[in-house]
Order: sequence, then C-alpha cells, then structure tokens
Amino acid sequence: MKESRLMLIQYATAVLALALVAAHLIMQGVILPYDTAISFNNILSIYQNWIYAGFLEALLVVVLVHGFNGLRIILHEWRQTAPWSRWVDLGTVAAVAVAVGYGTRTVILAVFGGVSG
Amino acid sequence: MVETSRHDILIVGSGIAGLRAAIEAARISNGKLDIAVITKVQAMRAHSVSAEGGTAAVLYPELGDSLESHMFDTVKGSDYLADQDAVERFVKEMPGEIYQLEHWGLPWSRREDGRIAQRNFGGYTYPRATYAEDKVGFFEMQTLYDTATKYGNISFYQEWFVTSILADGGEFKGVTAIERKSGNFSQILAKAGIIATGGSGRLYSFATYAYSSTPDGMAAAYRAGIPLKDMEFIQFHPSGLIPSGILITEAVRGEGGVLVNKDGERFMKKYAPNKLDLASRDVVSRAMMTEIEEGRGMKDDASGLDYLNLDLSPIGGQKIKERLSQIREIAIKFRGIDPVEAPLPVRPVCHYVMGGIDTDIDGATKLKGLWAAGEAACVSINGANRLGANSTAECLVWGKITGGEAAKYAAARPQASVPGELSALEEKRIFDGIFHGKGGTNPYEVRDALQKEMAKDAFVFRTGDGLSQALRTIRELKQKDFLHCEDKSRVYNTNLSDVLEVEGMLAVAEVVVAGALARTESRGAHFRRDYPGRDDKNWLKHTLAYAGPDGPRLDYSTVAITKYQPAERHY
Amino acid sequence: MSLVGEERAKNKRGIWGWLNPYHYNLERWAYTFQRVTGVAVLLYLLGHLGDTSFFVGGPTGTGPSSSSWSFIGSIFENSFGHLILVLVVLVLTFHGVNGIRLILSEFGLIMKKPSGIEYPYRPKSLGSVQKSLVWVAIAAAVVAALWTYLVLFEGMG
Amino acid sequence: MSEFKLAVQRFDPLTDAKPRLAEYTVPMREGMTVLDALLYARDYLDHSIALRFSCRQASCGSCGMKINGRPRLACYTQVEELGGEKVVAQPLDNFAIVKDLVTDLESFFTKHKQLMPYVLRSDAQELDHPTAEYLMKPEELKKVLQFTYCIKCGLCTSACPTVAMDVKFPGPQAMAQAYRYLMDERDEGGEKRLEALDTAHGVWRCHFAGSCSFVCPKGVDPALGIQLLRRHVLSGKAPRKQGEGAKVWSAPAGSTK
Ligand SMILES: Cc1cc2nc3c(=O)[nH]c(=O)nc-3n(C[C@H](O)[C@H](O)[C@H](O)COP(=O)(O)OP(=O)(O)OC[C@H]3O[C@@H](n4cnc5c(N)ncnc54)[C@H](O)[C@@H]3O)c2cc1C
Ligand code: HEM
Ligand code: SF4
Ligand code: F3S
Ligand code: FES
Repeated sequence: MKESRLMLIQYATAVLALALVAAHLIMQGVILPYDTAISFNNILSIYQNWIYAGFLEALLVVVLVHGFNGLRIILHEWRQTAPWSRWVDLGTVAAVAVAVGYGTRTVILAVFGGVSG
Repeated sequence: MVETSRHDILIVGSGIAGLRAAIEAARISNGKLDIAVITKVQAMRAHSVSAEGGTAAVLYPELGDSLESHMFDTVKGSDYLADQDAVERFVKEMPGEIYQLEHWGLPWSRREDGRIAQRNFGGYTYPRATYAEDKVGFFEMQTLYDTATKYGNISFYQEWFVTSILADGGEFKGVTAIERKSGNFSQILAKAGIIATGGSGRLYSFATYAYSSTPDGMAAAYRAGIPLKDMEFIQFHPSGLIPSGILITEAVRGEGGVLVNKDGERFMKKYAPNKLDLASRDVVSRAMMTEIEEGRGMKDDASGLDYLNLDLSPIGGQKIKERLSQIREIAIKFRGIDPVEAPLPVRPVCHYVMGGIDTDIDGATKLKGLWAAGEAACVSINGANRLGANSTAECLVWGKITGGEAAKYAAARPQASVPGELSALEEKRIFDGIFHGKGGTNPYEVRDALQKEMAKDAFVFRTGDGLSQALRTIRELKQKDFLHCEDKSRVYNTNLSDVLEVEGMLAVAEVVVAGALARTESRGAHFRRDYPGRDDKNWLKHTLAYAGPDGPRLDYSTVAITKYQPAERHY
Repeated sequence: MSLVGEERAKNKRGIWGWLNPYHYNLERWAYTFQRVTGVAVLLYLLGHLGDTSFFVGGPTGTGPSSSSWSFIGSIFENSFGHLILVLVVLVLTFHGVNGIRLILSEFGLIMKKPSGIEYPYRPKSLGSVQKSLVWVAIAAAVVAALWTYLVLFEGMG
Repeated sequence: MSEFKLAVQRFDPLTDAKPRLAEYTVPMREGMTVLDALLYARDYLDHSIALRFSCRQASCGSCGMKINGRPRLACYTQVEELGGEKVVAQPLDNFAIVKDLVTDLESFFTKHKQLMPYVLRSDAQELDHPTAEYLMKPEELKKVLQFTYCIKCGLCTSACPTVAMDVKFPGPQAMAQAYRYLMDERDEGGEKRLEALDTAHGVWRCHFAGSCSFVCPKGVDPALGIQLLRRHVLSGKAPRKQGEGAKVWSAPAGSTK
C-alpha cells in the first residue's frame, strides 16, 4: 500500500479514537461512579446492549490499528534493512490480527457466553 | 606510483564561472563527455555565493538602454584598459544568460508585470543590474549547482585541493591534487582544462572576500609558465562594513543610500558632481580615503579603523526590508545596527582583482588545451576598474564560452597521458618539502605580515617608495622558514593546504606589487601619488607577468580598441 | 584507510538523538512525548486486553465470570492500580489532544502561508498557535488526570 | 583584555578511539564570532584543528557545527550571545565525523539531488535556449522565496530526530527544496516530485518536531514547507500539470523588440 494511504488510516483512526476513547472514559467514570461502572453487573449489562458491545468492538479495532501502525512507523524509522522492513510490515498485520482476535473473543464470549459465578 | 584518474574535461573551481562551464560542456556534448569539477571547498561553498548586488545585462531597450551603452559604460569604467572586442561580445551574450538562469529557476526579483526587475549600479547610464534581492551571487550559485545535478556526466571532486597544473610538450595534461578527506595525493588527467579558481582578495585582511579566495589557481598557472595579466589593478569597494569587511553592496547606493562624513556632509558632491555616490568604485573609494585623510572620517575604537557613514534612510524601511534584506541581516548581526534606523560605518575594502590569468577573447590561455574563466582570468573586460555587476556577468559569459570551447576541443582529442615523474616531483615538493618539512615560522603569521604590508603600501593610494618597501617585505617573507606542517595527520589537514595557499599568496602578491611599481601612471583602481595622471602614451597597455627565477619578469601587450578612443573620465 | 575510531566516526545519535529533545524547541518535546505516550498507551492497551478478558474467565474462559472478574479487581482495586489509571489518562489525553494539533498542522490547516520574511527570522511553523496548542494539550492532560484522581481516590463521578 | 575558554571536540579517526574535548584560551574582542575564536585557536594555538569555513557571512553554509549543544553556524554565532558560558564546539550530529569539527555531508548532498532540485518543463527547446523570461508576478515569487534562502548548511538535517535514526529519510533540507520546486510557478514536474516523496521513508517520516526550523539560520522554515507538502502528496495532485507552467514573455504587438 502507498505510504500516503497508510498515513490516511493513521489520521482517520486517530480522529475516531479520540471520539471513542473519550466516550469510553466518560462512561467509565463520569456517567456512573467508577466503582459502579466496573462492577460485574454493570459491565454485563453493557455487553448485553448491542450498541454498547458494537461500540467496544469498534474502539478495539480502531485503537489497535492506530497503535500498531504507529509502532510500525517507529520501527521503520529505527532500522532500514530490507528484511527488517518486510518483517515489520508483516509483524504489524499479524499483531493487529492477533490482538483484535483476542479482544473480539472477549466481546463475543461476553455477549454470547453463559454467565458463571 | 601516483594515483591517476581521467576525464575528458576538468574544471578547477565551482564558482559561477566553473559551474556555468560545466553545464555548458555537459549540454553541448549531449552526455558524451565526462566532465569533472574539482573544488577545494564543497561545490556550493565557492566564494561566488557572497556576491550581492546584481548582474549587468541590457534587458529593456524599450526603456532606452542599449548594448552600446553597456559597452561604453564598461569601457569608460575600465579607464580604457578593457579590450573592446571582448566587451562587445560580453554585452551581446549577457541578456541570454539572464534568461537562461531564469529558466533554470533563479528567483530574480520581478516587476509588477511579472518581468525581471533591474536596478541602478555604479558607473552605469541605465538601471541595468539584474537582481534577486541582494543575494545575486548566492542565487546564481544555487541555480547553477542545482541545475548541474540534472546532468549525469558532471561529477564533482569536492574538497580536493589542486596543487599544480600538469603540462607536457606545451599542452595541458591535467592537475595534481590532494583529497582533503584522506590526504591522498593524485593526478587527475584530462584532455581539456578550465581554471576558474576565482579572485585573490585574501592578499588583504580587510576584504569582502571569502577566506577561500586565495590565489592558488593563479599561482599554479603562473608556475606552469602562463603569464598573469594586469595584476596591479585591485578594486577597493567603497563600502566594507566595520570591522569585519563584509560587503555592503553598491545596490544600497543604487537604491538611494548616500555616503556622509563626520559633519553629515554628502561629500561625493565634491568629487563626482553628476554621478555622486554612483560614480565608479575607484572614484568613490579615493574620495572616501581623501575625506578620511583630511580628518573628516570617524574612528572605530575597537578595531582602530577609520570610517565614514553610509546612510540608508533615503531608501525607506519597507524597501530596505524587501530589496536589501541580506544587508539588513548582516548589519544587525555583525554590527548590531539596523540600517532602517541608523547609518552603517563603512570604509574602502579589497573587493575584486581586475587582473588574472592571461587569456584571449575565447578564454584560452597560452597553454594549449587550457582555458581560464571568471575572476581568475583576465580577458579583459574590466581593464583598470571593473563596474559593479559586471563580474558575475563575466563569469556567466566566459563560463559558457570556455565550457563550449573546451567541449569542442576535448571531443576531438585522444585521452591524455603524462610522464609519471611530473607528479612524482610535485608529490615530493609537497610531502617531503612541506608535510615533513621543518621550520620555525608560523605560516599564519607570515600571512598576517603579508596582509598588513599590502594594506599599508598597496592600497587605494600608492607611491613608488611604498611599493618598493612592499616588494622588499614580500621577498623577506618568502625567505622565512614557514614551509612546514604542524598537523601530522593526513586526514583533513588544512594546515598543509594553508601553507600551500600562503606560498601562492606571496608569489602573486609579488606580481601585484612589481606590476604596480612599474606602472608609473594612475589609471582606474591603480593610483600613484607620484604619478597622479593617466599616461596613455606610455601605459595604454596590459601588464604580463611571467614567473622567473628571481621573481616576476614583466612584459606588456596591446589593448584592443575598436569603438571608443580613450578620453578623460568624468562622473 | 583503517580507522581506529570507526564507530565514533559514524556519529549517529541513534535512539538517544531521537528521544532526547534537550536543547531544542517546545514542539520537539511534544514530539518526544507523542511517541513515548503512544507506545505507553499501546502497552497499556495490550495489558488492558488481558485484564478485560478476565471478565469472560481469562484466556481459557468461556463466558462472563464474576469470580474471575473480582480476582482482577482484587489486583487493581488499590492505590497502585488507581495511580496507573491516572497516569494512563494523563498520557492518553496529552497524546490525543496533541495528536489533534499534529493532524491540523500536518494537513496544513493551521499553518500560515509562506510569504516574504524579515530578519530576525521567526519560523511561521513554530508560531504562537503551535506553542499554545502544546500547552493546551499539557493542560488538558493535567485536568483529565486530576479529574480521574478525584474520581478514583475521592469517589467522585 | 578579557579571555574566555573555547572547548573544541577533537577526533582523528586514524589515531583516536574516541573524541575528546580540548580547551583553548582565546582573547575576547568586540563582535567576535565563534568562527573568529576557532580561527584564532587554529592559527596561533594549534594548527591541527580541522574545521570548515569560507564566506564568514552566513552565505556559504560551510561552518555548521554544534555550539553549546545546538547546531549553529560558527560565523553567525557571536561569542557574546552564548551568555558568557564556556564555548563548546562539536561536529554536527548525525553526519559521520571526518575529523574534529568536519563532518561528511555526502549523503546530505545526494538526498538533495535525489529529489530533483531543478525546474522540470515540457518545453525543452525554450528551457535551454531561452527567448525571453517566463513571466512571474512578485506575489507568485513570494510563495517560494523563503525556501530559496537555503544555504545547504545541514543544520536542520542534523537537528531532525528522524534523521538520527532513519538513513533513508531525505531530511528537512531536501524536502523543503522539493516543496520549493513543486510550488515554483515555472515548474511542471509536480507529479514526479510527489511520487518520489510518497514512500515508506519519504515525507511521512517527518513528525513535525520542528527542530529543523528552530535551528535554520536563514529563515527557510523547512517544517512549514514539509507540512504544506504533505497535503499535495496525500491527494497526489500537483499544483500544475505538463504545459501549465509560467509562460514566456513576448513583446506586445507593434513594439520593436
Ligand atoms: C562580497 C562580494 C560581492 C560581490 N558582488 C558582486 C555583484 O553584486 N555583482 C557582480 O557582478 N560581482 C560581484 N562580486 C564579484 C564576483 O562575486 C566574483 O568575481 C565572482 O563570484 C567570482 O566567481 P568565480 O567563479 O570566478 O570564482 P569563485 O566563486 O571565487 O570560485 C572559486 C572556486 O575555485 C575553487 N578553488 C580555488 N582554489 C582552488 C584550488 N587550489 N584547488 C581546487 N579548487 C580551488 C574554489 O573552491 C571555488 O570553487 C562580488 C564579490 C564579492 C567579494
Ligand atoms: C485519543 C485519540 C488519539 C489521537 C487523536 C491520536 C493521534 C495520533 C497521531 C496524529 C499520531 C501521528 C503522529 C505523527 O505521525 O506525527 C499518533 C501516533 C501514534 N499513536 Fe496515537 N492517537 C490517539 C490515541 C492513541 C492510542 C489509544 C494509542 C495506543 C494504542 C496510540 C498510539 C500511537 C502510537 C504508537 C503512535 C506512533 C507514534 C508516532 O508516530 O510518533 N494513539 N497518534
Ligand atoms: S533549510 Fe536552513 S538549516 Fe537547513 S540546510 Fe537550508 S539553510 Fe541550513
Ligand atoms: S525536525 Fe524533522 S521531524 Fe519534521 S519538522 Fe523538521 S523534518
Ligand atoms: S563561513 Fe560561510 S556560512 Fe559560515
């Protein structure tokens, strides 16, 4: 991909992240008292609301893409040998895939998994 | 064995003249010739970047200007010592060069209608100095350097110090040089060569020149048997900033600035009632020295230098900021004065050498296969006094001409070869003689002593006695044991090249002084108190100095006079 | 030529030159912090992926589990854990607000247009707009962190 | 006469394992620049100090070095302005040291060259055999003027944090010049220029640290040029296409020229 496209992604995810992260923080501490917000029941109710769950999944993807793409940039600036550059690009894609996969598993299980004590 | 590399054309010097020559040769040869530019500093650092005020060319005949007028002003400015055939060729070529640089990207200042702007300059009848703010030489260098990167067949030897010219059987073969970075000594052979090593103004310490403007190129040619021409004519620019000697361009006066003495009097009224501050430079500088000698100057306590004031207030703040931005920057930074608010302290300063390596109208030297261009050469269009803005112009025109001539010559020649002992001898001279040499005298002190002597006896006003004294001092200095090197490392040894520079400075200073002593008249920048008049009967001729075992041997050649008979000059 | 001090001759500042803004301008400091905070938040985020997964019983879990979740709570619900959160908010807010400055600048939106310049030169790109926005980012970060502190330690919110 | 201490970083890669600071005592005089001080030391105290200089008026770009920790031109820095501290001269960061204060700028010049610092036109004949000037209004000139002030001293590139690591990054000097030629009304090579910049080590590796503009002695403000450049690279749209560059002046009908 052209570097300008990748940077466009970086900027776009940054703007989205700003909105999503801000919303996330507000929900965690401002709307409800923090203790209530992180209580098991409250979180469960969040996941069981489709919109909330979708919101968390979006936050996950956006922030991971942005974060790992940022890391990719740093790593490209760090070393410039051809193999390094190739592995950094592959590694970034892999890292985003794994992390998104793992986070998504949490969301899916939280939404569909059976509640245990 | 001395390391050897080969090219078709070798250009020594990367100033305006050298770069223009390289591009012309590259262009003409259509990528076929292998062109190398060798320079002792990095290519972009040549002294030419300091040129400030303008480049002369006739661009607006519709406003009254004409080639004849440019030619006449130049000849008159030269005090009739210029070769008029050369001047005629020069003024014809110039407009094209301005457009050429413009096309290559030079940010010439523009008129409101989008055409190139021009300003007044000393000694001209029409505003003819093409300008780009007050950084003309800098922009010309930038444009030429940047454009040169476009050509695959131009290569650069940056920071290689040329020590001698190799000649064999009356033909140019190449040069010897030291690569600063490694300290290695090599010979670089070529079918054709162009010397464009610039002026030698560092014979004086109060000079507008870059520190790199030492006469090593001239000295190398001189040692190779090529005569130096008209070296006694050295231009002292009226306005060197106290105390550094940095130039305050003539464009300041072109735009309306005026010189005033201690009493606030605009003294140029007395000396050049018509042209006032814009009389030719020799006239203004003499007027200033007279004012100072008669007690109407001021003294700078820190440096001990006498000065007069250059008042920019008639120009107006806005125009100063737009058209003289660099002058303002320099004055604030190096003198703590904003010229918008207060006058600048200035005095005459060594600025240009009219003389140089003797060439014909094509820039060819007496050595077959070798040309010279720019300030290092003497074609001569400047005669006894150059007009401002004509020098960068000359560099462009003869850069182009010599580049083209050398390319034609090289295309028809077999590759050069040269007997090995030639450079082996030179290597011995440098490494056994100087690098491993012994001596007790600090070469930098020798340089200081030379500069002091030149400022004392070979300045604006000269006398027979003073010049004889100068000659004695120079010869004494030559005898001192300064040919040694304290820096024992081969890597970037500037000590070694500095010693070589001082050696060349002494040789060329001797030529300057000997020529001045012999010339018993006053003409242009050369003013003899003991011979205050111009003497066309005996001295309407060029001085040629050949290297001899005990100093220069002087000879003379005729001046080409075509259209304008010598007449008295009035400004 | 064989060089004795070959490594030294290379003279690259490397990571240190990259991360050390000393001697330079405010925007350079902001640059360094933007990088450091970006990486720090990424690391936190990865950790956060780990701890949120305990909501569904951890890496091997199968669904929401309140015992597993309260295990995480027992680790993080203390002053130290809260302090980390305060720091994360501090750093993240700086990164976010400064990031907006960067986006606006890098798209040329809050850049003055080039025109004639005058000595003494003051770079247009480093004008008061940039300086104030960097301070805004710092101030926002401090305010957000304070608020978080109040929420976590004083039970506000 | 008052004196001050001048510390110079000395290093000869042939004999030294690492650099050291050598200290010289230099007599102060009014208006003395760091270059004056270094030359005093070189001429009268130790002939072996290696440094570059030429014009001594901030035009040639030779004398870039790190003075008291920041890249500056030696000829353009007054000893006084350093506030009476000891003066410490070191070579520019991020360029290999040749010796003492002299660094190797080969890569710097190469990068400048790689971004095509010359006018690209479709009218080849006119370009090299001009008939008159390309017309350009003063306002149009002003858009690029400050970028043309670059003296290629390398201070900006030495100061840039990306340059400290990324050897393929063109650096602020080269990119500011790319912007200058891109925006020059006479140039028609925009598309080629944008393509050359849109790479993994191109214009995007600038993160607007701004140190380039902070240290630039000539007011070039490379950071400004680079930020404005990005918008063009992002859209891939050059300001002008082939044949759309400034036109050649021609004499109005009926005039003599
Ligand atoms: C301050 C100042 C302002 C001026 N302003 C104007 C003006 O406004 N208008 C105008 O027309 N003229 C002006 N002049 C004059 C003009 O600038 C010069 O005459 C002209 O630039 C000379 O250019 P050049 O190409 O001949 O040589 P230079 O630019 O002097 O270049 C010399 C080259 O030769 C190289 N060289 C020298 N010795 C060696 C060696 N031993 N080995 C290898 N390389 C070597 C150097 O490295 C350099 O590259 C001014 C001069 C000064 C001093
Ligand atoms: C809150 C909203 C955010 C905004 C507005 C934002 C903005 C930005 C911007 C504009 C850049 C590019 C800097 C440049 O190239 O000049 C960037 C880089 C980066 N961001 Fe963010 N970001 C945000 C959140 C995050 C988060 C949550 C993470 C962590 C996962 C993160 C990690 C990074 C990283 C690692 C970089 C690379 C650093 C660099 O290139 O200098 N960012 N951010
Ligand atoms: S942009 Fe400024 S600092 Fe950079 S090389 Fe040019 S003049 Fe020097
Ligand atoms: S310092 Fe470097 S990061 Fe960009 S703004 Fe200048 S090029
Ligand atoms: S000596 Fe030319 S820039 Fe300092």
